[in-house]
Amino acid sequence: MLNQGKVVFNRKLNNTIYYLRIKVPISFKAQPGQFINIKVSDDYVPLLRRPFSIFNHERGFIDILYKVVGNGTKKLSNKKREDILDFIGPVGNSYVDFFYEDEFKEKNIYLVAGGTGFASIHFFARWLLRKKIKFKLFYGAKNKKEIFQRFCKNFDVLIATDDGSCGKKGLITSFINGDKDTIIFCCGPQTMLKTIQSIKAYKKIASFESYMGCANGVCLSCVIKINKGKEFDYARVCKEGTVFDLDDVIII
Amino acid sequence: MLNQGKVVFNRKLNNTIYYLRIKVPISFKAQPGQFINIKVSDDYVPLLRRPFSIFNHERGFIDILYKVVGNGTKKLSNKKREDILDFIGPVGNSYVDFFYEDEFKEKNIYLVAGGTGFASIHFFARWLLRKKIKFKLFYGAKNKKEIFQRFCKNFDVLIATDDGSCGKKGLITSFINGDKDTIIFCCGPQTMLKTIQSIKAYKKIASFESYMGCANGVCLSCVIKINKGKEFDYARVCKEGTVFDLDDVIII
Amino acid sequence: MTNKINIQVKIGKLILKNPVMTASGTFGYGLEFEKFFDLGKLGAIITKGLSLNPVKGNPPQRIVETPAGMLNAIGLQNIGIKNFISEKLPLLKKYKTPIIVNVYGRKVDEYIEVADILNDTDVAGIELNISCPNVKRGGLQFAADKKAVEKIINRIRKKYKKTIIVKLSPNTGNIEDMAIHCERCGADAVSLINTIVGMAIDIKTKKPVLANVFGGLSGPAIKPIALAAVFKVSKKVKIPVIGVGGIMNYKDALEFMMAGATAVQIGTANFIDPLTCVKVIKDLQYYLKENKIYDINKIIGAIKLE
Amino acid sequence: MTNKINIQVKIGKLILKNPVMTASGTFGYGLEFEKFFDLGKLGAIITKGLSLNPVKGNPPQRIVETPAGMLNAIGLQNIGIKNFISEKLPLLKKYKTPIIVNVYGRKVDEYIEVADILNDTDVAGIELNISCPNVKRGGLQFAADKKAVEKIINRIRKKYKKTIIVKLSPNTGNIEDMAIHCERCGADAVSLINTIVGMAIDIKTKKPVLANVFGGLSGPAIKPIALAAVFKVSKKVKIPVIGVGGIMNYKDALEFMMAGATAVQIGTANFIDPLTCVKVIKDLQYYLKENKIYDINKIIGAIKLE
Ligand SMILES: Cc1cc2nc3c(=O)[nH]c(=O)nc-3n(C[C@H](O)[C@H](O)[C@H](O)COP(=O)(O)OP(=O)(O)OC[C@H]3O[C@@H](n4cnc5c(N)ncnc54)[C@H](O)[C@@H]3O)c2cc1C
Ligand SMILES: Cc1cc2nc3c(=O)[nH]c(=O)nc-3n(C[C@H](O)[C@H](O)[C@H](O)COP(=O)(O)OP(=O)(O)OC[C@H]3O[C@@H](n4cnc5c(N)ncnc54)[C@H](O)[C@@H]3O)c2cc1C
Ligand SMILES: Cc1cc2nc3c(=O)[nH]c(=O)nc-3n(C[C@H](O)[C@H](O)[C@H](O)COP(=O)(O)O)c2cc1C
Ligand SMILES: Cc1cc2nc3c(=O)[nH]c(=O)nc-3n(C[C@H](O)[C@H](O)[C@H](O)COP(=O)(O)O)c2cc1C
Ligand code: FES
Ligand code: FES
Repeated sequence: MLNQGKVVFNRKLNNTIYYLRIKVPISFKAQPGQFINIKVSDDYVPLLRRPFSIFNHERGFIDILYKVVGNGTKKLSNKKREDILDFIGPVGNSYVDFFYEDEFKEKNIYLVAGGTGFASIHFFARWLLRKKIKFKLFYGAKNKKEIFQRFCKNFDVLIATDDGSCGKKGLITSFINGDKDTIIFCCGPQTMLKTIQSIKAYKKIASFESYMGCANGVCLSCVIKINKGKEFDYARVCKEGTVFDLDDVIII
Repeated sequence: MLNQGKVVFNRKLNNTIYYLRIKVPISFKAQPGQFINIKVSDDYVPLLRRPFSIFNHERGFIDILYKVVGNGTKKLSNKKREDILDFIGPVGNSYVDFFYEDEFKEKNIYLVAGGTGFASIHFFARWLLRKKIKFKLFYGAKNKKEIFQRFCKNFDVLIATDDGSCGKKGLITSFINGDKDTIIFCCGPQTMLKTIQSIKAYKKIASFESYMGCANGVCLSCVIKINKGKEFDYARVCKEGTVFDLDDVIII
Repeated sequence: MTNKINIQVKIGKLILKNPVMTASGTFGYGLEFEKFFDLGKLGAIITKGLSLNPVKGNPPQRIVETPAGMLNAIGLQNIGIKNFISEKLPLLKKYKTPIIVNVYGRKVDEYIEVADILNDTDVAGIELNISCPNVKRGGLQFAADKKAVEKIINRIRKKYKKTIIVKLSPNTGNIEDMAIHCERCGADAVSLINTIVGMAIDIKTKKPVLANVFGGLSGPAIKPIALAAVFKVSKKVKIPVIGVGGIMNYKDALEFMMAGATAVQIGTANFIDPLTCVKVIKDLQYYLKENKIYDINKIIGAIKLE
Repeated sequence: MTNKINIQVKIGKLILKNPVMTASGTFGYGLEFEKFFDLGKLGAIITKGLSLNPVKGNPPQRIVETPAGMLNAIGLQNIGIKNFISEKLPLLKKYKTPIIVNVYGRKVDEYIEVADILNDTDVAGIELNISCPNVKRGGLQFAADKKAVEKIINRIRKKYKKTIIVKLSPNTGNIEDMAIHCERCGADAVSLINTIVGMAIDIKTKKPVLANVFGGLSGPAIKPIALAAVFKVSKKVKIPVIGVGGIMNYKDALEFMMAGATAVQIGTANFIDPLTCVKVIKDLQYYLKENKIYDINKIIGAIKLE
């Protein structure tokens, strides 16, 4: 769980998005939807670790795809080849926990990724590919720069951008037509997930993000609201999630 | 006063001591004994700037010689060629303010440097050399590793180390014989300066260090005690100093 | 060599094998850390604050990072004392580490009821949280209410045989006075400090970052404040003081012990490095050995003035 | 465009050309910053704390850095009010910036005497420091003593025609109560917060790092605490609140103004970047322009709850 790995590369893909590979022991195992919690600094600023979905994982390495949005991600972007990264993980459950091969056989499997939500969906897409399970990927972002087609080569993908600079123009969710045989796996901004809640489908499975203190289930900071009849419960994104049945979640 | 300069090099001289050169505008002027106050981090840790004596200065560059003792100096040691350093300076008065060429003509001029106190003494030694004024340099440190003979080539120097691994064995002060014609300029640990207070001399001039908040005369943190008959006054090392008449200072 | 070094300390009747405890709310109910290290190594485990009935807590956003610190407004979400006893306590028993239950009540009676329930268990002690800054409704700031505190401690003391620790905050009133008051009322120890009331605003939305508006500041940022409080209180009371606030490593722990703390609690640091507690224990032993101090009790209050 | 944006604010009778002041003790007597920028750009200059007679202050070590903050125990070293008036004030006059004198007294009478002396000068106001944590001898914690505060404000108010600001601290008592009290007694504004009592120990020597043992914590570390105090006090008083504590840039300043501050003071940041004040003024203007807010007064208390 407590791990250290050497940076293999930390490539800048566009203005703000980086692609980082970490060498890990061969014994390291992770599932799509899981994340790692990285110590980005040896100082007290930033103080807390930063969580990132696993973008890709094969024997001996894990990749993450991240956007520089603040000080923590800026610090991460300064890491160089051979630097040692201290991280906790893999953390959380997996899309795979919600995947029932027999039950899903005759259904249309849709993967929906918004922005950096592409990271965990990408890992899951590779998992499906390896299992030779057919799926369609819906991939949306602000503009062409934030779409990483190079990672979609082997996928049946539909792309949409807010400004139409790549693929269709508009919100990716507006290009999804669901029905009772559709199964959606999604990850992206809360607004996207909220929209998907109203798309018709057999099942909708979503990976959530939230502000995290420990990523270890103890601080109770990362909670989201889960439907419980007239009541609601708080569930920890880092422990009960990050992957939930989307219909169970109350998105505010 | 507020300056920026590019790092030309930041060489590791031994386990803990670095030699840093900063490119500065040709208009930049500084005197031996002055220091600069460097912003070592863009973060809030470390929060305050860190002061360093000017070790050498010629048209277009300044050098410092520093020891890594804590987080701030560690941060500084990570600076690379081409990095931009933000610093305030030159700050403080100078040995030169206490140097009266005519008055000192027939006297023996001794320069005494202890540890990293060598930095400002070195700059002053070069100044004297350029003025063709004769002097003798007493240079003490813990051991051979902390003595930088390469910078003493043109000086008449006596070296002493605590363990005798370079030069004489013992405290450098024990090799100084003062008399009424001796003028001492010194910089080093307070214990060294205190010992020098009891050496006989015509004049003793010392540069002091203290814990600094602003290096701009406003926070009043860097004060040392100055004799004032039966009373004493506090003087700011960053403003009235760093160079004082050693006999005026009350070292505790 | 290490064997000859004593790192046991005493908090009331309670003997701790070392002075390092986990701070309430930062270590869950302990079990989440089983995967990181042997919980038997800890001086004591202090649970998340427990109330009589389960509490849902505040809506998110519940935490935000600040310079060298963090604000939290969890709102004391917890599973309730009975669930703790039935679900968690049995799993904790196998470790030879005293379990101390941090208790939070909305009313005086709730503290007493929870203490009554704990009387029949083998938890080693209770820590009364009278200083949580994060509860809005019914969130009495007991920390400033001497009469309420007296009632709580007196009535619990009557029945409760084990160690009673009262957790204090620097938010309201005079923390020294309150500590003296707790000692008089029969507390076995005081722990300080709880988090300090703070706040952050998102300038883009103009909204408070935390749904609860206010949160409690913890982490290295508050260490100097906590240390001053521990030093001051230690001089005023005879019962042990437990130091907490911004401890990240053994050096911080030493500062607190030199200032007068008999034991320390480690909070926020558990989020950043889950091994902090065990590292501090190991490093304290190493420090003692290096400095030829054969009993950690010699460090307590060892600060030299003048 | 910029011309159309109003950044004037009012503190009592005093009109400030912008809401950015220098915090006492971090800007000397102003003149040291002449080499960095035109002092005429500042909303106001608040001097180092001045007392009736010169004060030597505490022995060194007087400061120490802490995580994202610093402790200081200068002990109010100052040249005395008379020397200030004869030596410094004349040199400050040429700037069109109001000079506010921060006043510290060991006794109630000292505050009044200093105020009397200032009555005959053209300083724009006085800021009464009743909350300095760094004075040992005679260091009355006026901040907790409502009667003393009443005396000071009442007696000064009688004679003194210009703006009276009272500087409060979160160290003792309830800062909201004290702010309400100051308002009632006739203060034109309150400024908060002063530094928070803290301490550091050198574990090698076992001695307190500061010769004075305690110091006042300032810098980014305390920002969340200061912000919460400003927000709470702003809701309780009608007089302007001046926000201070850990402001490093215009974003921090905006948080304080949204929380309810009419103006801000910048302290520790002056040590790190002497241009902080002018940068904040410029950036605030830029922010207003970008967001099409044509009057900075619209930001004051603009926090959105719920
Ligand atoms: C389970 C999980 C998986 C994630 N996976 C990825 C990923 O694969 N790629 C990626 O680029 N990002 C991912 N994120 C988001 C990433 O963790 C944040 O962007 C990062 O922590 C911001 O750190 P910072 O210091 O740069 O920003 P800060 O300065 O801390 O904050 C800057 C902005 O980011 C927001 N922010 C801070 N923390 C989070 C957070 N945990 N979630 C969302 N927004 C946040 C803040 O509210 C603020 O507006 C993930 C988050 C979670 C919880
Ligand atoms: C005018 C002046 C000139 C200086 N010139 C040089 C120089 O040429 N070369 C050099 O190596 N060092 C010099 N120093 C000392 C240097 O500034 C400190 O070593 C440095 O600030 C320590 O920063 P840090 O963050 O690494 O250590 P910190 O973690 O801040 O402290 C580590 C240790 O260093 C001590 N320390 C911190 N600040 C100072 C200080 N200002 N003076 C002395 N000790 C301090 C602390 O008390 C502590 O024990 C000078 C100091 C002054 C005041
Ligand atoms: C997320 C979080 C939750 C907390 N919950 C509790 C609690 O339930 N009861 C309590 O007494 N203190 C609680 N605290 C306070 C801590 O126990 C501790 O007093 C404080 O965080 C200061 O220590 P630190 O700086 O080491 O974190 C909590 C702190 C944090 C950060
Ligand atoms: C070195 C130093 C000296 C100070 N001296 C005074 C003073 O004389 N009078 C006063 O009212 N406040 C004094 N203060 C407090 C500041 O004015 C301010 O309230 C506090 O530092 C918080 O603001 P900051 O975090 O921006 O520094 C001093 C602060 C520092 C750091
Ligand atoms: S991040 Fe701490 S419980 Fe999820
Ligand atoms: S360092 Fe601030 S006055 Fe010298």
